[in-house]
Amino acid sequence: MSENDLTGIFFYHPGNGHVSNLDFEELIQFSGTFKHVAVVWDSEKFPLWDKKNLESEIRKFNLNRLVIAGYDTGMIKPFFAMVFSTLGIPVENILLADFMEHGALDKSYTDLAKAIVVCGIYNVPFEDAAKPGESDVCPDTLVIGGGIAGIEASLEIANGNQKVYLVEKTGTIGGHMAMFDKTFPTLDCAACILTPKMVDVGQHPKIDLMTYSEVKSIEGHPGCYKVKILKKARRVDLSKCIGCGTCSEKCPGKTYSEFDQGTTLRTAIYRPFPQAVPNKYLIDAESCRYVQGEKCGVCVKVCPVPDCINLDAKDEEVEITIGNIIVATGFKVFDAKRAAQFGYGKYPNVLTSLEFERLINAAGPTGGNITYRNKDKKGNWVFTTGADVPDSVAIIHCIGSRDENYNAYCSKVCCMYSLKLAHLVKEKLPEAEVYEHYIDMRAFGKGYEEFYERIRNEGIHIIRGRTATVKSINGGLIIRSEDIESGRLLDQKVEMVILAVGMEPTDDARSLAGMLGIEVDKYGWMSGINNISDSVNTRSGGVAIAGTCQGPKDIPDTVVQASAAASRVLQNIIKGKASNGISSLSFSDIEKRAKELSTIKEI
Amino acid sequence: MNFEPTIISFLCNWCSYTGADLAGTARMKYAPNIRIIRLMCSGRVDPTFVLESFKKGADGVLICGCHPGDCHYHEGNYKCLRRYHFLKKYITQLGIEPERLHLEWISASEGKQFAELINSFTETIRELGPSKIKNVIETYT
Amino acid sequence: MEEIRIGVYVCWCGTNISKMVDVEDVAREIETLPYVVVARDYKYMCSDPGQDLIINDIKKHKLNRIVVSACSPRIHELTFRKALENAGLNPYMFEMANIREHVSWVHTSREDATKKAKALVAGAVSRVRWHNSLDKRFVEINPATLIIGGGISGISAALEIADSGKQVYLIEKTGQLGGFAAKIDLSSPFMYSAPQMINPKIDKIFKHPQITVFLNTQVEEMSGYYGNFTTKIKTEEDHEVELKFGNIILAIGLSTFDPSVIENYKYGKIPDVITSLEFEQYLISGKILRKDGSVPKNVAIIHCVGSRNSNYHDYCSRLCCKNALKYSNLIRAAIPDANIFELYSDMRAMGDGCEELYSATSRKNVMFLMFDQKNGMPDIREASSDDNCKMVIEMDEKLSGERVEIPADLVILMVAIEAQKEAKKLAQAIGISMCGNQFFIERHPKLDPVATTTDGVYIVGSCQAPKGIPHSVAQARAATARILARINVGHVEVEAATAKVNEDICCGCQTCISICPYSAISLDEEKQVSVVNEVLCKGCGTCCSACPNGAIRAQHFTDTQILSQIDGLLEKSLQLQEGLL
Amino acid sequence: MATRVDPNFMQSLEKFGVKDWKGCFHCGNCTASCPLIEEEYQFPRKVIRQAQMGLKDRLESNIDLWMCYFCGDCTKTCPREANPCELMRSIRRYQISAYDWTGLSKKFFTSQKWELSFFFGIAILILILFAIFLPPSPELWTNPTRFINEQGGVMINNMVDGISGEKFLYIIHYGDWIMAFVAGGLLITNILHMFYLTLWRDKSVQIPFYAYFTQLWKLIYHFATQPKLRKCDDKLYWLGHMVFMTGYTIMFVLIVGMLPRFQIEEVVPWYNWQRILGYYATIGIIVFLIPVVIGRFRKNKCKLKYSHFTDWHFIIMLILTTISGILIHIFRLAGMPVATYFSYVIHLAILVPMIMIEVPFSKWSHLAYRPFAIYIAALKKAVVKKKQPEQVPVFA
Repeated sequence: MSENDLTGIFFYHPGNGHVSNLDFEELIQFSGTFKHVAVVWDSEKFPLWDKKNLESEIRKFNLNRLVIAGYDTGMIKPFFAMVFSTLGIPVENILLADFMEHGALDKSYTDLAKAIVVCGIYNVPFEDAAKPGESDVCPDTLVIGGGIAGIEASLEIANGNQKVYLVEKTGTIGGHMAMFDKTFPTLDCAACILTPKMVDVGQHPKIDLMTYSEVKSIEGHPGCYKVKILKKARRVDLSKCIGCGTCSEKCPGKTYSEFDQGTTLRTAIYRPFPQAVPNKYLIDAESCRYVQGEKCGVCVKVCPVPDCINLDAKDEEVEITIGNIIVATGFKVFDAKRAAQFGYGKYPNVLTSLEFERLINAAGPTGGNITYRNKDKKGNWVFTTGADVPDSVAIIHCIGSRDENYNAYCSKVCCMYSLKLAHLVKEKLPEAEVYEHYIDMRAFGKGYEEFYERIRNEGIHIIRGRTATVKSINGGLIIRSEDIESGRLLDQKVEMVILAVGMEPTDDARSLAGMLGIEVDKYGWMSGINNISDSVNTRSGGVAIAGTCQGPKDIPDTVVQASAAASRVLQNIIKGKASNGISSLSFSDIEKRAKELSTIKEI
Repeated sequence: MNFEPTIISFLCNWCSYTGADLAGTARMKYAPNIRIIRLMCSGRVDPTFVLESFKKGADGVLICGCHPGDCHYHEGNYKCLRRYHFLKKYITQLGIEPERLHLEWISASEGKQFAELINSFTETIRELGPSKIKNVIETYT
Repeated sequence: MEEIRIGVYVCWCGTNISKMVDVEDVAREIETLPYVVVARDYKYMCSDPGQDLIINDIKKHKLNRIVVSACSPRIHELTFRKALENAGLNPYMFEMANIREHVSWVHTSREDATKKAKALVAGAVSRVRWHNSLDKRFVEINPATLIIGGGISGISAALEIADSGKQVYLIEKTGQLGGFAAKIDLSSPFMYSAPQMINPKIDKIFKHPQITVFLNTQVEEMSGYYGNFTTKIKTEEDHEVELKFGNIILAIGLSTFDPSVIENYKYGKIPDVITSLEFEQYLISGKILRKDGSVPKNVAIIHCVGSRNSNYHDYCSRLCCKNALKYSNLIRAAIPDANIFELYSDMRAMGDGCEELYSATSRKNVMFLMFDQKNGMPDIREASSDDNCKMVIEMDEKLSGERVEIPADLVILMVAIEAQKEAKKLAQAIGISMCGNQFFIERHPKLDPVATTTDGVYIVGSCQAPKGIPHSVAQARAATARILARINVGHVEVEAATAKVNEDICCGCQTCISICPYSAISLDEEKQVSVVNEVLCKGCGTCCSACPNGAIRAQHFTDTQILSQIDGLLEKSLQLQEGLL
Repeated sequence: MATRVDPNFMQSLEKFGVKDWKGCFHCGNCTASCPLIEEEYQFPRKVIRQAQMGLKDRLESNIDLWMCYFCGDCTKTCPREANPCELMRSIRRYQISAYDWTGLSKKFFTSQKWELSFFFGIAILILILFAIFLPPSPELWTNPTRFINEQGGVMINNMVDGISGEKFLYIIHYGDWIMAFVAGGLLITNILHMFYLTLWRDKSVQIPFYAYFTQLWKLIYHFATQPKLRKCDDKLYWLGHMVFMTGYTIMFVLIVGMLPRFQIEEVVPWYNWQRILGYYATIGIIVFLIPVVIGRFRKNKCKLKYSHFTDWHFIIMLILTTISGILIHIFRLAGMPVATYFSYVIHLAILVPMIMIEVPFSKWSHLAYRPFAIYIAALKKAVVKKKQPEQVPVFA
C-alpha cells in the first residue's frame, strides 16, 4: 500500500439537533487501530471552519481519503470538499459514514456505529456489508390496522392469492378516511371511493378480518411469527347479526360516538357507522348498563335472531402463525385542548377539523348542515338540526404542528384539508365569509397547487398569519391575528372556528414498536431502515410499516406506501425467503464482510 | 315560455366522459339540456346514432372525443372526425341546420371547457329553435 | 326468450344527489316503465347494505337486469357488477345512470335536475333490456416485466421484481443508470450521500442474473395487451431485439425547466446565475466558486423558478424548497462567512425531517425573504462598481413590506421540475393518457396512484408528478406489488366487451381490418369473413360503426343498445319541454 | 428606492442582548398575542423583520418598539421559540444608543469594561474632590460631641473642616444642580435626537404646531401612571414599579430640587414630611428591587430570564446607593459623625456616576423615552388624522 492511500477519519457530533449519548471516545479509539488510518479527528477538538489549518493537516498526514463519521455528516461535507478540491484530491474520496442513515441512534448502537465506521474505512457500501441472512417464510401475512393503508396492503396481498389476517382495534375497518367528507384535491367523496374497498376486504376469500381485536404478543423470527391476538368480546355474534338495528333503538346506554368525533351520541350496542365493515353491531362494555352491573338486557329481548347477543361473552385469544407483518396503525389527531389559547373545549363553536368533517358529512350529526353547537338539557354539547347557520367561519392552520411548544414537525395535510373545508363551507353556505389563517401554504402534491388557486378564486379570504388567540365575546368568537402581507392586526368576529389539528403518533405506537423491534423517532413515529431509500422495511426484517404510523402523509402517499409494503411481503412469499433484518447481525459479521469486500489492501 | 332544447351527446369513455365527470366533481354549473351517452370511443359514433337522435326528437347532437393524438385507441377520434364532416353535409340535405351537430375535443382534464361547451351549444340550439325535422316526421308517421 | 325483469336503484349518495334530485320521485316514476319490476331509492347504494339490497331483490324478485342510478360508472360500475355476480347474475346485465357528476353536481334547479335524472334513468332502463350475458375471459401473464427508465424509480422497481426471481428488462435512453439521483451529491433533508446510496444499487443491477439492461435505447412502439406485450428495440450494438413481457413500468423521470425564458432572472446573460442542477455539479466537484474562480461572498437562492406561475407552470414542483434549504446548509459549511439569502414565496418544507431542516437553517444566519410568485418576481441586474458585489437583486419583500436590494455574487435558481420531453410520444406508443402538464395520468389520484387506465402499465416516480427519492422508491415498490401479485396468480381477467363478427352477414370487404388500431381483426381466408382476436380487441367499437353491413357488433355497445338508450332518453313522457308534446 | 439589506446587522445586535432570534419564521403569532397592540403599531414581528433584514433606518425611526412593556406573552407562545420579547428589549437598547449622539451609550451597552471604567472614573473623581476640597474635620475623631445636635443626631452639614454648614450645603446643592444639568442636558439632547430620528427626519411628515400642545397630556399621563404597563403585566408588578418609580422621583426631587430643605441639621420627628417621603422612597425602591433581583437569579419570569450586564449594573448601583443612603440616615440618628461622613461621601461616589450613566445613556433613560415615544406616536397619529380630510375634494 502506498503512502497516498492513507485515510483520515473525522468524527462529527454536532451538539444541536441530535440527542445522542453515543460514546464517541470509544469510537475514536477504535478507529485509530486501523493501520491505514493516519489520523482521527474529533469535531469538538478540531478548529472546524479553519481551512488553512485543515489544508496543512491533510498535507501533514498525506491523506488521500477522508471518512466523515457521526451525525449530520453531509452538513459539513462541503467544507472538506472545498479543501480537497483546492488540494487537488478527488472529492469522491470523501465518504460519509452517517450513523443516522443506518440507524445508530444512541449508546445501545455503539457496535452498529463501529460497523458503519468500518465500512467507511474499508470503502464498502454499508448495505453490502450488512447483509442479513434469510429464513424460510410462512406464506400468511398479518396486517395490523384497518385504515386505508391496512386495507390497501391487505387487498394487494390477497389479490396475489395469499392469506392475510387483518387485525383492527375498533369495530370496523375504514380508519380516519371513513370519517372524512370529501378528499382533496379532486373532492371525491371519501366514502364513495373507500367503501367499495372496505366491502372488498370484507368479502375477500383470502382475508381473515378480525375487528375489535388487538395484537397481544409476537414471538418468533422473520418468516415465522407466532402471534397472539386478543379478540375483545363483541357480545354480538357476527355470523348471526343481520344488522337490523332493533337493539340499538331500544338500548338505554348512551355515550359519545367515537366515529362522529363526539359530535353525536350513540347507544351502548352500536354499529360504528352505517357503511361499517363488518356491518354488524357490537356492545361497548363501558357504556352498557348490563356489563356495568345494572339491570338491563333490553337488547337480548328485542333481538329478532335467537342467541345472537350474548351479554356475558368473554374476550378470546387466538394464536396464528404468519410469516410477514405489515404495521399500519395510523395516527391520532392532536388534542386541541393542549393549546388553550384557541379555546377548544371552552367555547362550543370552536371545532377540530375532524369534528367539522363529521359535521359537514351527509351522514353526520346534522345531515351535512353546518349549524351551531349548543348545550342540550343534559349538558352535552350537540349540534342541533335546523338551527341557525353561521355566517362566518375561520379556519386556523398549524394547530399543534410546526410549533416547538407542541410538535415541531409539519403535519403535511392540514393546509390542503383546510382548503378543502373552506370550499365545502362555501359550497354549503355561499353567503358565509370564510377565512383561512396560515403560515406557509403547503400545496405540494399533484393537482394541489391548482386546487389552491381555485379556492383562492372562490371568494375565500386566505390570510397569511397565524392566529394567536380565540376569545368569546357576546356569543361570537374573536380571533386575533396579524395579516402579514398588509402588516395589519386583525380582530375578526366569526361565529365558528375550525382548528386544523395536526397528526400525532398513536398512544400505543411505542409499545407496539417495542414488541416488533421497530425503531421510533423522537416523536414516536415508526421509522424504516433508511428514511430516504427505504422507509418501508424495518430493522427487524419481517416487519414492514405503511401509512401514517411512519409519519404524517396524505392518502395517495399512504396508499403508495401500503402497496410498497405489500410488495416487500409478496417478494418474500414468492422467493420463499424472508430477510432476517439488520438487527440479527453482529458487529463482527459486518466487519468480516466489509474486509472481504474491501478493495483497499491492508498494510 | 322559453324554448328548452333537448340535446343528445356522445362522449368517449376515456377523455370526454371523464372530463364531464370532472366538471361534476368540480361542481361547475351548466345547462340541464344535455343527455349523455357513454361510448368507449368517439370512433364508435355510428352515423345512425346521430340520425336516429334527430329523428326521435333531439334538437341537437354533440359528439366529444379525445384531442387529436390522445385517443385511447390511437385514432378513433380521426375516424369520428371524418364521419362528422360527412354527417354535417348529410343532415343539411335532410333539412336539419348543420349547426345542430357539433364535434368538440374534450380531454379528461377539461371539466371547465366541457361546462362552457355545454352552455354555449345549448345557447346555439336555443337560438335555432326546435328542430323542424321532428314535425316533419310526426306529420308523416 | 326469458322474461325481462328490471330492477332500478336510485342512490341518494348522502345528500350529494338527494339535495338536487328528488330521488324518491325518480324511483316512483321509473317504476311505471315497462319491464321494471322494482324501483327503489337508498342512501348509499355502493355501501354493503346497498349492495345487499340489490342482491336480495335479485333473488326475491327474480330480476335479470339491474340499473343503478348513482355516480359515474367510472367509479362504481365494477362494484355493482361484482354485486350482480355475487347474486348469480351475469355482471353485464347491468347499466348505470350517472345522476351525480352529470346531474346533481352540475345543475342548480331541482326541477330540471329531477327531470334530467328521470330521462337518464329511463335511457338506462331501455338500454339494459338489450344487454346480453358476456363471459369472463382470462389471459396468461408473461412473468417478465419491462421497465422504461433507469433512474432511482426504475432501479428500485427492477431490483424488487428481480429479487423475487422474475425477469426484468430495463431500458435506459442515456448511457448510464441512476437518472437524476446520480446527478446530486447529497439528498435532502438528511444529507445522506446520494452516490453512496445509488451506486451499489447500480452495481447490483448489472450483476443481477434476472435483469437485462439496455442502455442508449428507446422504445419506439409497443404492441400486445395486458399480460403479453411485445416490443422491438434497437440495442446499442444496433441489434434488433424483440422483448416479450407481461407488465410495463414507466419510470422515465423528469427534466428541468429552462429559466432563460424568465427575463427577470437573466439566466444565460449573467454567467453567475445558475440553475439548481448546475449547482449540484458545483457540490459534487467541491468547488463552490464563481465563474471567475473567486469564492462568492453573497449567495442568493431563488425559489419557484418556473413553478406556481401560470406563465410557466401552474403546479408546485414539491422538491425545490427542501433542496434550497439543503443548499443553504451546504453553502454555510463550504463558505462559513458567506451571506446567504433565500428568496421564497411559501416555504414548503413538509415531510420527514423537512420542517426541522427549515428550523435549523433559519438558525444558521440565512436571510429568508419572501416575494410574490405571481406578481412580484425579483429582478436581477449586474452591479455597478460601488455596489461591492457582482449582482444586485431587487425585490418587494412581503414580510416587511419594503422594497429591498440584495447583494449577490452567485445566484442559484431553483428550477421547476418538468415532464420528460419524450413523455407524450411514449404515452401514445403505449396508449396511456396525460394530464394537461405532460405528466402521465394515474387511474385514480387517491386510491390508485401508480396504475394507469391501461391494464398492465404502471407509472412510477416523477413522470407521474414531481416527487423526491423516498416517494419515487415507494411508488416503484407499489407498482411491483401489483405486478408480483398478478405474476403470482399467473393469469388475469380481461374485458369481455369486445367486437364480434356475425359471419352470416359479413361480406369480407375488409374495411374493419384496415380500420382496427390493434390489428385485432384478420380475414378468414377460407370463409372470406373477418375474425376478431378477442384478446387483442379493446372494444373501441370503431369497426362496428365502419362496417357497411352492420356485421360487427361491439358487445355491450351494440347498435340496438345505444339506439334504445336514445329512445329512452327522449321518451316523450319524460320530456323536459312540454312545448314539444 | 430600494434599501440594501444587511445580513450582519443582527449579529451586531447580539451584543445588545438579542437571544434566540434566529428561529423566527414570521407566522405573526407574536403580534397577535400582544395585549398592547393597537391598529397602528406593528410589533414585534415587523420589528424582528426590520432587524433581521438590517434595515437600520427603519429601526431607528421605529417608535412602536416603546409601546412594548415586556409582558412575555409573545415569547410564551412563539412556535419557533424565537423569544420576540427579548429581541424587542434588546432593540430598545440599540435605539437608546442610536438616540445618543455622543456614542457613549453604545459603548456602555456593548462593553462592560467601558461602563465600569466610566463608573469608577467618576466615583474616584468624587472621592478626590471630597478629599481635596471637603475633607473631614479632624475633630470628628477627637471631639465627636461637637457634631451632635440637641436631638442626638449628627449635624450633617458641619462635618467638613473650615466650611460652614450653609456653605457646605450649597456646595453640594449646586453640585447636584451641575450633575442634574449635565445628565439632564444630555438626556434632553438625546430626546431631541430621538425626535429627529423618529419624526423630523421624514420630511413627508408635517406635524401641525398645535398638536405639540394638544398631545402633551399624553406625555404627562403616561409618565405618571404607566397605564400600558398595567394592561400588559400583572397588577402587582405595575404597583411595585409605580411605587418604585414614584419613590425614585421623590428622592430625586428632594435631593436635586430642594436639598437645602431636605438636608437640614435638625433631626425632625418621624412624622415630618421629609422623613415620611424619604422612608416611602427608600421602602419603595427596596420592595421593588428585592423581588426583581431574586427573579433575575431564578429566571422565574419571561422578562427576568435573560439579564444583560447593564441590567445588573443598574440594579447594583441602585442597591448600593440605597444602602449607603440608609446608612447615612442610621449613622446620623445614632450620632456617629465619622461613619456619617464616610457613608455620605460613598453615597455620593455611587450616586453621581449612576446618574451620569443611567439617565442619559442607559437603562434608566426609558423613563423619559417611553412617555416621549407615546407622545411622538400621538403626534404622528395627529398628522395622519389631519391628512385624510385633505384628500376629500373640497367642493364635494
